[in-house]
Amino acid sequence: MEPSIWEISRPGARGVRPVSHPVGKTDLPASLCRQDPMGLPELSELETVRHFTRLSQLSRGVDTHFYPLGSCTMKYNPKVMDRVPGLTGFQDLHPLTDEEGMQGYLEALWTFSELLKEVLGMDEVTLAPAAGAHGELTGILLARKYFEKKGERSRTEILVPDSAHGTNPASASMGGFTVRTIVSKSSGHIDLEALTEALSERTALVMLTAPSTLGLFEEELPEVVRRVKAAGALLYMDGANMNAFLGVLRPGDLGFDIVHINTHKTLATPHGGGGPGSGPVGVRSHLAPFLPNPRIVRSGKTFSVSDQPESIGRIRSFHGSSGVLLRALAYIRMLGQDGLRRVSLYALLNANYLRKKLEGLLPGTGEGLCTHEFVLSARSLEKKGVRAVDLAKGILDAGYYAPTIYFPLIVPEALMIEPTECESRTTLDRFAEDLTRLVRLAETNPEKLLRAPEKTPVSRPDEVKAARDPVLVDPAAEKRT
Amino acid sequence: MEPSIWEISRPGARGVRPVSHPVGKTDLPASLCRQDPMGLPELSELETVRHFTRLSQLSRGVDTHFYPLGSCTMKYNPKVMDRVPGLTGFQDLHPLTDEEGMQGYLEALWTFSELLKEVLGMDEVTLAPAAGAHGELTGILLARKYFEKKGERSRTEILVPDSAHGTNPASASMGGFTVRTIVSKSSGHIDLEALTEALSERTALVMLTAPSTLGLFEEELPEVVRRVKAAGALLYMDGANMNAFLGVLRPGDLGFDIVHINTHKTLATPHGGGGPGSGPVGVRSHLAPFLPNPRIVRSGKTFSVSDQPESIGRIRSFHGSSGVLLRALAYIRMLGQDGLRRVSLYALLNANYLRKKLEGLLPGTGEGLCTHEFVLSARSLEKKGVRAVDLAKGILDAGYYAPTIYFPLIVPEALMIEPTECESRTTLDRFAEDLTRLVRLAETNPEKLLRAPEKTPVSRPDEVKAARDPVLVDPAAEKRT
Amino acid sequence: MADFIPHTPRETQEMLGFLGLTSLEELVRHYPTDRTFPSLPLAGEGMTEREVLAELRGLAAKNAGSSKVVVFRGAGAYDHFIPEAVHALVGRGEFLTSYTPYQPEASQGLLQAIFEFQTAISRLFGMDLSNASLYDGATAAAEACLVAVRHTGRSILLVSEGMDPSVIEVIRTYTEGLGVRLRLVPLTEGRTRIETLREHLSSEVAGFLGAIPTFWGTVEDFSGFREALSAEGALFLLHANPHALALLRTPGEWGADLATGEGQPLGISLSAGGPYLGLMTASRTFMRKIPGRLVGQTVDQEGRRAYVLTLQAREQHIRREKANSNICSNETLLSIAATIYLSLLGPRGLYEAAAASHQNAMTLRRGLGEIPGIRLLHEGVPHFHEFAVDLPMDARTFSHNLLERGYLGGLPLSGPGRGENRMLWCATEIRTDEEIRGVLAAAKEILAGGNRR
Amino acid sequence: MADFIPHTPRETQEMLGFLGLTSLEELVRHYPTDRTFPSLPLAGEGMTEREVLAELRGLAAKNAGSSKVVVFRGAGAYDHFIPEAVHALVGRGEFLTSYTPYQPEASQGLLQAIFEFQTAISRLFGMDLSNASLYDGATAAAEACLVAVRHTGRSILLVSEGMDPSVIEVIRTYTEGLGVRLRLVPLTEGRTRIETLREHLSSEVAGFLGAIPTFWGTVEDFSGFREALSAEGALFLLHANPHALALLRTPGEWGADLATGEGQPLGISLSAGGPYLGLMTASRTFMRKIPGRLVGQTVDQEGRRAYVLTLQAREQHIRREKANSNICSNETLLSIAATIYLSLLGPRGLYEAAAASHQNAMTLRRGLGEIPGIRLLHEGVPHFHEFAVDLPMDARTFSHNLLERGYLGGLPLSGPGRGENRMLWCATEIRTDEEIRGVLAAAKEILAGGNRR
Repeated sequence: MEPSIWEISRPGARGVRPVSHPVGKTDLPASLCRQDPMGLPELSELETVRHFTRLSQLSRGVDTHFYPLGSCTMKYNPKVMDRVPGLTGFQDLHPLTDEEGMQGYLEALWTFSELLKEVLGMDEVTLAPAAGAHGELTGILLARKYFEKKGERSRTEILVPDSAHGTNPASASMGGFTVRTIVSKSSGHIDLEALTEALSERTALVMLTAPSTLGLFEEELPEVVRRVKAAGALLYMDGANMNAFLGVLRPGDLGFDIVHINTHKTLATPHGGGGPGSGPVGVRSHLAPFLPNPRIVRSGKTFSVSDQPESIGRIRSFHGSSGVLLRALAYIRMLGQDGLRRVSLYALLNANYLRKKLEGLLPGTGEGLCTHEFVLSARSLEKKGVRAVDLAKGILDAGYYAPTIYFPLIVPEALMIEPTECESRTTLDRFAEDLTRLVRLAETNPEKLLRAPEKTPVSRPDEVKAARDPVLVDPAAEKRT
Repeated sequence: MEPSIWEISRPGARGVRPVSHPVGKTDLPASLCRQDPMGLPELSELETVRHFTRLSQLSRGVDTHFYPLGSCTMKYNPKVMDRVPGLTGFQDLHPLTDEEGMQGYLEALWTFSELLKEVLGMDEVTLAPAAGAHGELTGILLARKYFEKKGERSRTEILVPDSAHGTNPASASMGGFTVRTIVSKSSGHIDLEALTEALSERTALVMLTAPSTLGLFEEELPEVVRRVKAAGALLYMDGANMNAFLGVLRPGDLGFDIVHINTHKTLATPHGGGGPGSGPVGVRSHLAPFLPNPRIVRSGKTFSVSDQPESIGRIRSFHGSSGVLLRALAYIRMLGQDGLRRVSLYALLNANYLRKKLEGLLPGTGEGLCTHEFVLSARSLEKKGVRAVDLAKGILDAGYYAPTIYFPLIVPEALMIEPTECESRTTLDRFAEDLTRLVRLAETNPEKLLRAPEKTPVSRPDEVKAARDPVLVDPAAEKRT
Repeated sequence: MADFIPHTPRETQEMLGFLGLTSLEELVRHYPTDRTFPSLPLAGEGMTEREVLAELRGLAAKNAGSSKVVVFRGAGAYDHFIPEAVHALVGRGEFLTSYTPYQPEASQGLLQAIFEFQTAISRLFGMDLSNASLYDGATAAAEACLVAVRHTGRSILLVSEGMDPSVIEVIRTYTEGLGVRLRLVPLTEGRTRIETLREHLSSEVAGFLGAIPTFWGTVEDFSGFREALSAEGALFLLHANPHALALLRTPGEWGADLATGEGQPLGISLSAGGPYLGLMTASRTFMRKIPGRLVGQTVDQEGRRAYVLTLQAREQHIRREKANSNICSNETLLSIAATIYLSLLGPRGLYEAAAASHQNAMTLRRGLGEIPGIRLLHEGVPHFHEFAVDLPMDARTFSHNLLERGYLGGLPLSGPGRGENRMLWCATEIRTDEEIRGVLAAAKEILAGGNRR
Repeated sequence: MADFIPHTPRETQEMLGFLGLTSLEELVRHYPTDRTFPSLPLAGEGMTEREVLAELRGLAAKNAGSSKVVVFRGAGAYDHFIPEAVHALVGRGEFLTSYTPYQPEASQGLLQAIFEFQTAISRLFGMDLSNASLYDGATAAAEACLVAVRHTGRSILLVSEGMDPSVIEVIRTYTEGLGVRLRLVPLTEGRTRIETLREHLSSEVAGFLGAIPTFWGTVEDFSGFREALSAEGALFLLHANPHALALLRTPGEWGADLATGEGQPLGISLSAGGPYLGLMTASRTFMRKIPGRLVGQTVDQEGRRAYVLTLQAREQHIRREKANSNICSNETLLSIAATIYLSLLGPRGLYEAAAASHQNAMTLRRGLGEIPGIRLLHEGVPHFHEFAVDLPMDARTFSHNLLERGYLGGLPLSGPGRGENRMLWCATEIRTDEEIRGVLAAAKEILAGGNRR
């Protein structure tokens, strides 16, 4: 293992110098000045570079391993996209530059939202949200504002299927709504009866993930839409699974009022170990006046930034995560209409191919074709004492990242597998062979799986200890106070 | 192990497309066209990225490990320097651009040679040589031309000490000279008597490495210089070891006529797994007319490129390896005069410190202080069946790159250790402990060392098989013809 | 001309055949719509990577970035020096293309880097702990306010008028639907008087949020705030510029319960406003109440040190509507960038950068104060690296004229209580004496001259 | 303000103390000179990285690089498309900061990458094997000539007049001291007649070196050359543009003994002329005679596949003055770049790039041929992507006028046999129809107009 950076730290050592001249004491009064030591590590530039280079090598990414993490769409992040945010004029642009000094940037973002409007079939788009969940919160605040303006303040409930991402109910709750959970049918599809029963004049919003987290597109979606609208509620689409329909269908055409997408999933921007993401939101025109401030507006050939009076307000300090959004713009431009369609069609091809390859191995959900991902249940292995997590650890040893496990919650011992369009058949074939071997191993030599992973830098960490006696700050840094 | 790229190749697969439009057949006559398949691998961009990312992880560099490879000066390559060759206006500049379109580039290179002249104490500098050995060849051709012009064509011999880098005699030979080897004294210093005896009216050049490859500065250098000059010969300094005197002394002040340096050693440009390097050559004024073409010349504020009539001619297609040279310029600029001096002083401090830490462990060469590197002999371990190579493999397992072994040739079972100024005392202390432990291991459990390395992706490759039945081309590629 | 799909035509056919299909389109036949394959305003086949880079390079070149103009503007985004090693290291594919480390064994490096981020930030803020990042400073402040509301069960939030207005706006957006009432606590001469705070306090107050430094660059004296708030059972929240904390008394030293900040000054590019980095630190009391990821140190089966995501019971994927927040993706890559930045600069480097920023700003302030017609605000109050002035002309016009001369001057402010002529200036450590002299000369020229368009 | 030295003052003192010294300067007291610590024309403390980047950015901005001007110039350096993934991958620290893989166990990735380079290049050239790179195309050609001289023990080298003149110059520099006589074999209408070759052949001839394509862009027909040379015991050497080999008959197909080339077109930036990449391939006969590193595949102690530097008995560090060459550092990083480039493009991409280059060049050539006063050379002879014309005015002046209009036009040629008005044009796959129309319009305007300064 790599020592912590405080363990490498040598008091008095220096790395990069930020200024070329000696800096003396300031004239600030001592009572307002820091007295505690800063507690930062002290290293040479080489020591820092070596440390973080080694840390990077201790992590798997799409660039090193097949990464079938369901629901996260771990597709290839084209290297050319990494160049975009670093371009001079983007990277070094102050967000509060006078409008005349940021016309190129505003044009780029405006162009991207115009494209997204078309791709989503929506009337307006905001690029402000910093992640998918942030987009959800934005959508929910839009719904609140909409009903407020409409004088329907009694709409205080949001309906969320039990198969939804945890962010959906959490966002609804943050938006001040009461969450009602709709239990899914055993097929994983939405229970139309349960939905109808739950819908009322208190319903503000119904949040659907389409296709669902089970890798299924609601067959009865048109009917769902009809009933939600009939109840006077708005319909929200969690577009996290947009890789299943990019260029193929448009949420707006299906009747959704609000949709968010995740550029770090569908539009190939890097996941960065857990962010930065970005979660643009598209809305139909009745919700457009409420979009977050500031808005980018075009007038002739000039672009400007302005606040709209009916807006829900700011949801972050500045316009948006341009370092992410510009990458996504580049992606759409490179793909073109045909390329966008191919993304989804091949994502579906890969998922269905892999699913069929694994047929009979572990029970899955749904009949017929799946979308861009699918869910298997490892429950049958429990009799051998093997759980989904054990299978996941075996998959690590086989030379992959692991699928998502224990999600969706409605499938016991779930393994959620999403190969994305970027993986070759060779990789899928090999993965299917390895997973088959591991399931057999669970039956013949479960002990081996319970010991897995054995080929990683560490074996299974003691998570109970971590939660019971949390160490959230490096003890080596504490010592240096 | 990572499969070969031909093993991953899938016929018909495509990565990046170079043009956006379909490209048809050309109108070139079939008799002039390629008939053989190209035999290149066929992969997606992701497959290529994953393959080479993994290959990179299977290699150690300064960025990941202490790399005490003697004679190679594996110092830290500051990340800022990597930005320089990629700057727009340098990276995309055609080498045959009209002079008016490359003034900034010419100014940068001219500035760098002016600085190098001062640092070397020489009258002129050429930046053309692509590596140290190329610089040597250049220097030797300069000497040839010099004596030709002087009418001393009978000077056909070059004297080279037996402690020299192999490139010295090889370069002399490539330049059409006869090489005479000067045997060193047992102390490793040059044998003044042997030198004097070898000097004659046939001697064109005496090539010295200063400090020598044993990490020693010739005590009698002034006398060596006097005798070489008295014999009418020129004196060449192999500046590979310039990290021992950067900013501290100047070869020109010592009386050398020609000197080459290695920017990838002394001036911190990356070694790149074996290049690109660069080997600028400095000369005194009597040799200046013969420097390689083209030359960069300043006239007022304008820079131009021109050929000189007495030049030895071109030694490469274009001016020089600007991608390397501009990095080195940045390095000198960042260090300043004091920083340059510190480089050598700390390189010496580190080498002497580590040498003293290891005192008594294995016999070394020389008395008193060493320069920036030192040589140990593992001969004493032979009785246990352990050789220098075995110790080197043990060092790999201990988490380092290995020192240079079996060089210089005059030290049996040599281990040549060069820590550079960039490593911390902590690293040196740990390395000394590990080496001490390994030498003890050689005495107590030599078998363990003979099995080393055990922690690397492969164990010792069968080098005899490799040389006896050479496989220089991937058999998987042959199959695809 | 790129889709990053690896399949050969033959593989596609064979895979379709394996599925009993003959075309890719059949894969979406079951989609519940007949409006598939909409026509989009995009070329059928897209651009090559070269073409798209050329287009974006063209757009980028139209902007007045800091390589083109000298930046004297801050107001939440700061033009600091960023070592090249930061970019080189965070750009490594393993960091860039991984996701939230759900499988700790395959993500130890990432987890350790986040753990080091938590450590560095908590130490810098002088607080017990830090989470693994939020979206940006403003959302971090808003989330901290939500913690205070939840923790106290109270509904009034006091926010200093010295808080960046965009942060206040975000807090308002985040809290409006929750029945939270926001009350601004006014400044007197750029600082909050403790008497003013006391006047606003009541048993309904969840907490008070102050700024280090204020939007106006002034440095407040929070002596007695902790005690006054505790006496009423309210939380003490501070929102700090992490760069400033190299110089200024920390949230921990002031006795804050929670402290947030915008991490952009710590090695993150200006990037027109994002992605930035939300910092949240807390005293140990709030360990299980704060939102966002937390990485903890533990041991593996062999007793070796190991890192994991921990205390996940707070999070949305476990607690759903009862979670502390909805946050999932955060800003991990930027948190690694900040950690690398802090490691490269170290305590001395960060001090030098902060102190030089302060000194440059004070030099600029003195210079502006000497220009006839310009009036300095908050005289006699200590500032960090920003300060406000009143101009004798419209601030936007003044800014426009500066931009034409190659300077992104102070931020023109307008709106209630600000007038039309107010301007908020900033100088960081990378501004040179020559640049300061330059912008002062330009300012004089504009005020003297005829080009006030 | 940077020296990349990690020592703290205390560590320095302790280390000096351990050595029994009191100052760093004592470490060089034994140096054989009293002229230590010379004064240099440099500031004592240097620049920060920000300052040095700013200085170099300023110099870079003064140049007319291909992002500023449209390049129609080749003559040994070609403006091809380079996928960004090439830069991203070769820039990884493990590749960048390693050295020649003397310890194979710790350098398997590097060794495998070089082995794959050898494979790709030998296949592209249609030859049995390739070495692991030389400095550039010209030095590679010179080294091949030395192999021929050593192998045959003869002293006359025939070099086609169609060879790039800078390559001829380098061969001359390399061989002059060795008593080798260089004879140029003239072209007839842009091609070497086999009769002309025969006239130059004798039993003293070590070999003939031809070009694919010639400096003039013409594609030669080498039918019968192999036989004619073999009959005299001379070697057949070819120097090829590797990009052209996607279209053109290969050295292997022509029966060459050794073939060299400049690897720059394979994903290496123009970079004002270097570092570039010397390619050398050979038939198996010459395996132990060629210079440079060779990586071989073998097995480790457990029988796993492994790679090593092999056949080192040819090299300077073993054979010293009897080595095949003095080469030590070569161009490994660039050879990896070329391998990545070839992997990313694959056979179809490389074909498309080469064919589109050819087609663009022919479009340009037709267009120039239609401009009154411009005369095309080598009519009726096949060209790759370069061609020569005679202008009705001084070529340098013409070029200057094009540059002012944003075009780096053809290379002005002068010197014996070339006149002052000759120009060598090139177009690569990245030139668009619009750019070609643009340069043609500019050319017409210049020839028509008054600005012939």
